[in-house]
Amino acid sequence: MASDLAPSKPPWHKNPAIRALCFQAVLLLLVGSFLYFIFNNTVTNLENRGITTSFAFLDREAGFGIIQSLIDYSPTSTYGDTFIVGLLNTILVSVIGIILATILGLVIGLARLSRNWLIAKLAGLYIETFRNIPLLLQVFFWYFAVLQALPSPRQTYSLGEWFFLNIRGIYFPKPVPGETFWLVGLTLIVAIIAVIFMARWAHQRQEQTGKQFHTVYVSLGLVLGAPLLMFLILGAPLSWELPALKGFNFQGGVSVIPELSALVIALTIYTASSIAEIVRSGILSVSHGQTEAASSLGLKSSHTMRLVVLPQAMRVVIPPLTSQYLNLTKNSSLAAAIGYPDLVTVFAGTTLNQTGQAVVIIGMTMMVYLSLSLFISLLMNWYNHKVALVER
Amino acid sequence: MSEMNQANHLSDEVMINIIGMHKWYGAFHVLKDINLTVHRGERIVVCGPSGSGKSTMIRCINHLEVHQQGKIIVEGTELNEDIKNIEQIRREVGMVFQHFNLFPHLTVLDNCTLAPIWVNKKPRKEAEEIAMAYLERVQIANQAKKFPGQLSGGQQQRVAIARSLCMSPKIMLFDEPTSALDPEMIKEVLDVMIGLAEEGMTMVCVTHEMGFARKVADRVIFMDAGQIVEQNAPHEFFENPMHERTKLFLSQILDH
Amino acid sequence: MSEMNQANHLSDEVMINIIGMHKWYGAFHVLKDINLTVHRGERIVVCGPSGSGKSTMIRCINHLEVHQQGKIIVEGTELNEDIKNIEQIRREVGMVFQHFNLFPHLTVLDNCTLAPIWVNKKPRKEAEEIAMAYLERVQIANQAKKFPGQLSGGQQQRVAIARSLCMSPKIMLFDEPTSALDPEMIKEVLDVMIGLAEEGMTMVCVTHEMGFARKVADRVIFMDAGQIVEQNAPHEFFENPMHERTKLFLSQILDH
Amino acid sequence: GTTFDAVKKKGFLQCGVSTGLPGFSNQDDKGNWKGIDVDVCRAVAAAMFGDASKVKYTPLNAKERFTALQSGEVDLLSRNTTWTLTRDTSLGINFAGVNYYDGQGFMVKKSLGVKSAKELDGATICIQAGTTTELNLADYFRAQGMKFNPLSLDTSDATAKAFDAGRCDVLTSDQSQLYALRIQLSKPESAVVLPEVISKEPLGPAVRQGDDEWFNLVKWSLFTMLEAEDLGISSKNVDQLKRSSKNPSHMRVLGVTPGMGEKLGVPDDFGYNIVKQVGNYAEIFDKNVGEGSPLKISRGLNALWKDGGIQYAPPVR
Amino acid sequence: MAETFEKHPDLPPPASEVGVVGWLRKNLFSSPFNSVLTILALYGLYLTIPPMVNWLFIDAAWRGTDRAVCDGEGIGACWVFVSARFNQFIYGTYPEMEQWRVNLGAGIFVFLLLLLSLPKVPGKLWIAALTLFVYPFVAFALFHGGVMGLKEVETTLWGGLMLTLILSTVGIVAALPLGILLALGRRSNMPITRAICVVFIELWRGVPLITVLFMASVMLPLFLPAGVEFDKLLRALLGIALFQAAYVAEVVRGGLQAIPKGQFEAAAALGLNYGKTMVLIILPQALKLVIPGLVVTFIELFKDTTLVAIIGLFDLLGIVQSALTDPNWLGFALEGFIFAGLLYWVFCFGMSRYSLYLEKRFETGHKR
Ligand SMILES: Nc1ncnc2c1ncn2[C@@H]1O[C@H](COP(=O)(O)OP(=O)(O)OP(=O)(O)O)[C@@H](O)[C@H]1O
Ligand SMILES: Nc1ncnc2c1ncn2[C@@H]1O[C@H](COP(=O)(O)OP(=O)(O)OP(=O)(O)O)[C@@H](O)[C@H]1O
Ligand SMILES: [Mg+2]
Ligand SMILES: [Mg+2]
Repeated sequence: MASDLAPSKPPWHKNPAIRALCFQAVLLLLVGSFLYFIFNNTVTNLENRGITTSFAFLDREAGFGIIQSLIDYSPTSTYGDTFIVGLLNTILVSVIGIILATILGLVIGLARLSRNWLIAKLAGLYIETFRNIPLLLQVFFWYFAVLQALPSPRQTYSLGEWFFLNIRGIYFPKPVPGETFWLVGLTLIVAIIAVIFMARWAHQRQEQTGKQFHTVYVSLGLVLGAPLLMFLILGAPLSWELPALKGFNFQGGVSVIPELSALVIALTIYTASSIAEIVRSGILSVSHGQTEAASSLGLKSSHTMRLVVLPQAMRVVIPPLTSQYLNLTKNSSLAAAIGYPDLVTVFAGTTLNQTGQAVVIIGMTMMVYLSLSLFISLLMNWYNHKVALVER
Repeated sequence: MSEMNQANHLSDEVMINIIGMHKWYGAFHVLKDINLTVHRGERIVVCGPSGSGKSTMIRCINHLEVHQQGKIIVEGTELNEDIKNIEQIRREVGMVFQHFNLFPHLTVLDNCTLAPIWVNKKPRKEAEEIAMAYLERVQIANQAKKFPGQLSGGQQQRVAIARSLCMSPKIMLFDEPTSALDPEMIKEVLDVMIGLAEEGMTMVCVTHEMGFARKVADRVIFMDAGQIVEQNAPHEFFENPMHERTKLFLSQILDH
Repeated sequence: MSEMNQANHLSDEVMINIIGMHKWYGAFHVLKDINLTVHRGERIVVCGPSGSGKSTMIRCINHLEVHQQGKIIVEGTELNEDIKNIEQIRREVGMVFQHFNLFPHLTVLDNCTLAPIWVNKKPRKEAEEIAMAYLERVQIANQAKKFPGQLSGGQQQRVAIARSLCMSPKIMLFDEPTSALDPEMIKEVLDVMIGLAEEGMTMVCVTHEMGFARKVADRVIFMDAGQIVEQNAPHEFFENPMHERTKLFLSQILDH
Repeated sequence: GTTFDAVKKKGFLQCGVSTGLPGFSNQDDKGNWKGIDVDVCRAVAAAMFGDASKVKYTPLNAKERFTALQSGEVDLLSRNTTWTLTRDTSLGINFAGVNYYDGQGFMVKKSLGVKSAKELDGATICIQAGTTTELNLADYFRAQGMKFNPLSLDTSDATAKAFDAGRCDVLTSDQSQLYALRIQLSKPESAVVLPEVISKEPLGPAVRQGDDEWFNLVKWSLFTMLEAEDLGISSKNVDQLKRSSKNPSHMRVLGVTPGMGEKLGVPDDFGYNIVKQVGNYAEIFDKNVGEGSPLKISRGLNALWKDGGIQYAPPVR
Repeated sequence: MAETFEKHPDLPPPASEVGVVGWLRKNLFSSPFNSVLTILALYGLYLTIPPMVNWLFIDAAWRGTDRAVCDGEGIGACWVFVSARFNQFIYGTYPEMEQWRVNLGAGIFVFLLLLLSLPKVPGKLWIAALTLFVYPFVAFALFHGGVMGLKEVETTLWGGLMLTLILSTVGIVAALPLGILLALGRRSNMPITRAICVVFIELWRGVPLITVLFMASVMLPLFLPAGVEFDKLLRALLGIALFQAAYVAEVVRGGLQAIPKGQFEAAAALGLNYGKTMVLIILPQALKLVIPGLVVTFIELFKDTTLVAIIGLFDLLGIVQSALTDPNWLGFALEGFIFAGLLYWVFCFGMSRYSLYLEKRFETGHKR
């Protein structure tokens, strides 16, 4: 094609492409210089005030105690350890909260759709109540309610010599494995592998002969039964460390502090109210015609649910559900209000205060939440892409 | 009532027997004293004005709607609250809906094999072979790997028919199978239905396609206000309607 | 090719001149070497099978689509990336879309006065007077205070035409202005367009209304696969199509 | 210096105080700030502007306080803050003196029957997060070879509430605070303060580093109150002494002899203004935490050097 | 041959279908499982409701001025505590003599909102502009004083419900313009602009509000040149507004995406440039679409403002909490929390109903 037939180029200052480029350059410059301005101020301010900012403090001894830690922690541990402790505690509440909120939300959501008028109304009441009250208030409320309701360690509620419940927490016996206990663990692993193979075999058998197999029951039996058998054969090589009142508190065993309980209760109840709505709209989004078509083919209602309704509802449910999980994780930072030692309380609170390293510590804390949410949104996009309906 | 236009294919075996059946939606009496007997191989077309209860009646036959009085006996089994009976009957009765109701998350083939695998416990391979045979039958085998969303309306309805056929039903119910389709596609679907009729399938079909009724129906049933007003062989029905209501209806239908 | 059926209203002045224009969508070569000259007062109808690039071509004329090679000169101004040129040309060229694209949040009158006020900087009062005049012209002045959503499709399309006319364009482009309309409404709109044609407006119109083409077009252009296959005066075009492709197309179009 | 000039220019002093610690800084029901820490702020304002009311208060919790001072949000931090080497050096702040000598102690419920801190092995202890108390506690238990469960809460009244509810066995804090918190309990009599004092807690006002002029003013405002007590000047007799006292020390403190104020960059009668409007150290102690208050804390270490305490001001001359 | 046809009368349905019995059977006892559920639920209600009603209303102490009326056996909730503190819960420590200013400001705001929400009022655009751009300054002058002979009331004295409302309304109003800009930026086809907006939005949406508030309250001054400083409330507001802007941006983006391409094309064909197209054509439509979504984010913000209690601002929750430390009124936390919860609930529930109503109203919109 002759080059003189190319569309003529306007002078550069009239060319929208170049204008856009200029605009963006200016924008970038503005944002950049704004960031530089902040950076510069921070540096001068820190310098003027004699604060040195570095990560060196992470190796120094922390010198304070933390009430709950999933790793070995004592006041001689480092500030770096306080970060790990806080992070793990955050993950702990989030994971427990997510599991419980999902279960409760599912139950409430299904109850909301129940054909039983009373149950549906009660579920509606639950949702409208807890969704419209600030979470922080609920955290306070539950903490307060939990503290009010529980007796002192000396008047503890107890279930035999095994379980105790009082204002210091819930106490369980802690299993102490004996020498041969590893064999039980091994059996469990073998059983799980066996179940995996069995499931495959059952699937193939169904493909080939159409016979269905009660995989669920058999697997349960295998996973629970085989290790139990092994356990008994070995002569029960497991002892329990029972919690017992020694001095002021119960010692030994596993304990759950009331701060954790209150936070989990509040997060669960609050988030479940949103999850219930998500579940409900997900199920309603599958048209009635789908269920009718399935039942007119003779599918049992459990099969209809599993093969037809759920796969379609999931598509609608998963994205908002994921963002609820994300919200729950972010909301767990309200722990600071009741002294549960999560990342914000321990690291962005006490450690920040003891060291004065505000910039580094707040930066690290924000990065943690940010990476979490980015990770989850990536996951979500991937899932959305995977399940998108194919249309013309 | 005993004159049928192509009565040779009929057997004496009663497939569906509805006796004195009533149904209410809340306080609204939607079906009143329905009595109907369908023999093996019989092809019945149900017509009538909108809201007259046609859909409700045929949906009662596979218990998608619950009736409150009277009996419905399908293949000798009475429909009652026994869930096993109902599942049993639903396996024998195929149903095709106006809006197809295909499962959008499954391919055409999976739509067809779902019930044979999970209800009839067929091995997948066998189920797929059968499904392909029926898809062939409705001339859509080449689309087996596509998703319903990628097909035209007529193609979707044909898949829906194939899906029902895969359960080897003894009776097929159609609820206005062509009324959501564009004109060119109606023919595709009607052709498949005519084919089925010729093979001797017992069919109950709600439709306003009078051409179809004339051509294949053994009996045409006219409903109004929840009652069966008139039933007769097609030529009788179209040429000598007995009731005023029927005449009025036919004049509207045949006019355009 | 030079015989025009009602050539008396034509002037020599060239309004649109497209020279060797090519366009790609990504790697897809959608328009290939388009050459077209439109004189003042000329009425051109563009037809062709779906996907042949008709819409794309006329959308290039007011730069809703960007072409990659060749030149488009409208009223002596070349379309290039200069945003001022383009705004200039868009003021002179009115466009009517298949789906009307009225602004649903503005009344009919506001739809018509928007551009005169904000682009041509007319005082509101003057703009409203002009708008009312054009609404009168398309016989819809009594609906001026309504919102587009309250009008029928045909009325909406007439408002869309009035809206374009309010900018006193020298050229009007129509992209299948009647194909989203119900049959009764098509006539309303075609009548308005015929009226415009009679007043000597330069028009380029993509349409399959062959009656309209026969009646008002000076020239019919047939496109296929991104190329102009044939152009001719209507009677020549319909009676003596030159190319096989044109014949095939006409046989399909005129059949129904 | 920059802070000094800035304060002078805006005409009031921004003072960081505790969000609520009876006797040290708390709001009364009219919303006025009261307390021994508050009076330090007022003394500085009196010295600088001749008007003790030219102060604006920023309530800070323990976690925010240093950042607030560092960032310039407050000009003066007078919030029962312990003077330690680390804080003095690495946080970019300077302590300007000690307005209260304190020490960390323990409070327990009487019903536990505990007599000494040495019996607290395994106890759950309520503590305010981000304080030196938190560090001392860990040190003390380590030194004693005992274990403890620390429940760190955000504010001191949260710790009091948790202690009251029985969430913890022990409440630890500076002794002065223990008394203050005790009166917040639903049954104050049910708790006792144990005899052990496990740390030195010199509490004092702090300023940002880098403005010596400002540092001096705060330091000497505090000293002036001590010196006034030492010299027997109080708000009651200050007018009379100013008029008639021939004691050269009195005359220097009250600005009758000129020159002292000038060295600090404030009017010469700054000492007069402080004593007149705020009082001498004995007065503010008594009014806020001593016998004149519900806390009824004895002077103890906070008595003047002459009376067996360790409060001692360098001479104003 | 057809059988004789007679028209049947409508019969009443069997008793099991209608009436109380029918209703009960259908809604409460339709299957054994449902019956068990119903009975369990009724039993649960029986266990909880009567004691709750007793505690809340019947045995509660309603009248009196000090806690004496609340002490003693068998006395339920102590509402006297709430009524004694009521003024503080609403206005914080705002001087009592000056509270009329707050009432006046709130009154004007409610009046403006009424004008905006009533369908028949003309000149909505102007009222909206007034509310968004003029009213905030008037309100600030009124609340803060120091002008026109009004006594100055520092922001540190503001508190209670008043502060909660200020934080949330200012939060959303300030976030709106920024959110719109961000949304436009994210939809722009300039890659750098888009990237900057995406980063901004995702950054703010990824972190908990509490860390944002913490940053605003203690770290912001560190970012500014020495000597530049501003009010703590203002800093909290800045944090909230930026945080909220990210959420608003996402809602608005949804609205922009819903505008058909034809609208852009029609505007371009008429010769409107980008700015005019946006202001005259696209934004009016998009914003109308997202009003329900905005109300929802507003509710979220309204609930989230409670977090300022953690950074030492005495909003409704903060002031209730601080009242709980009053030695004279120890032990009435439950009443305090219930009262605060009820207030929040009324606001949030009211707004969520309103947003549902809006959604319904716009569904029909201008369509026929
Ligand atoms: N779930 C329901 N609840 C209450 N009334 C219903 C319900 N379903 C249908 N109806 C009513 O029952 C009557 C019969 O409905 P049906 O769908 O059987 O009519 P139809 O003859 O199939 O009409 P159409 O030709 O329009 O499909 C109608 O008046 C309808 O409004
Ligand atoms: N934005 C786009 N990106 C990529 N391809 C496009 C785009 N728009 C149109 N096309 C393709 O360009 C070709 C020409 O499209 P165009 O809309 O111009 O056809 P047309 O002749 O107007 O057809 P119709 O009669 O269906 O309107 C078609 O194959 C179409 O799929
Ligand atoms: Mg029907
Ligand atoms: Mg087109």
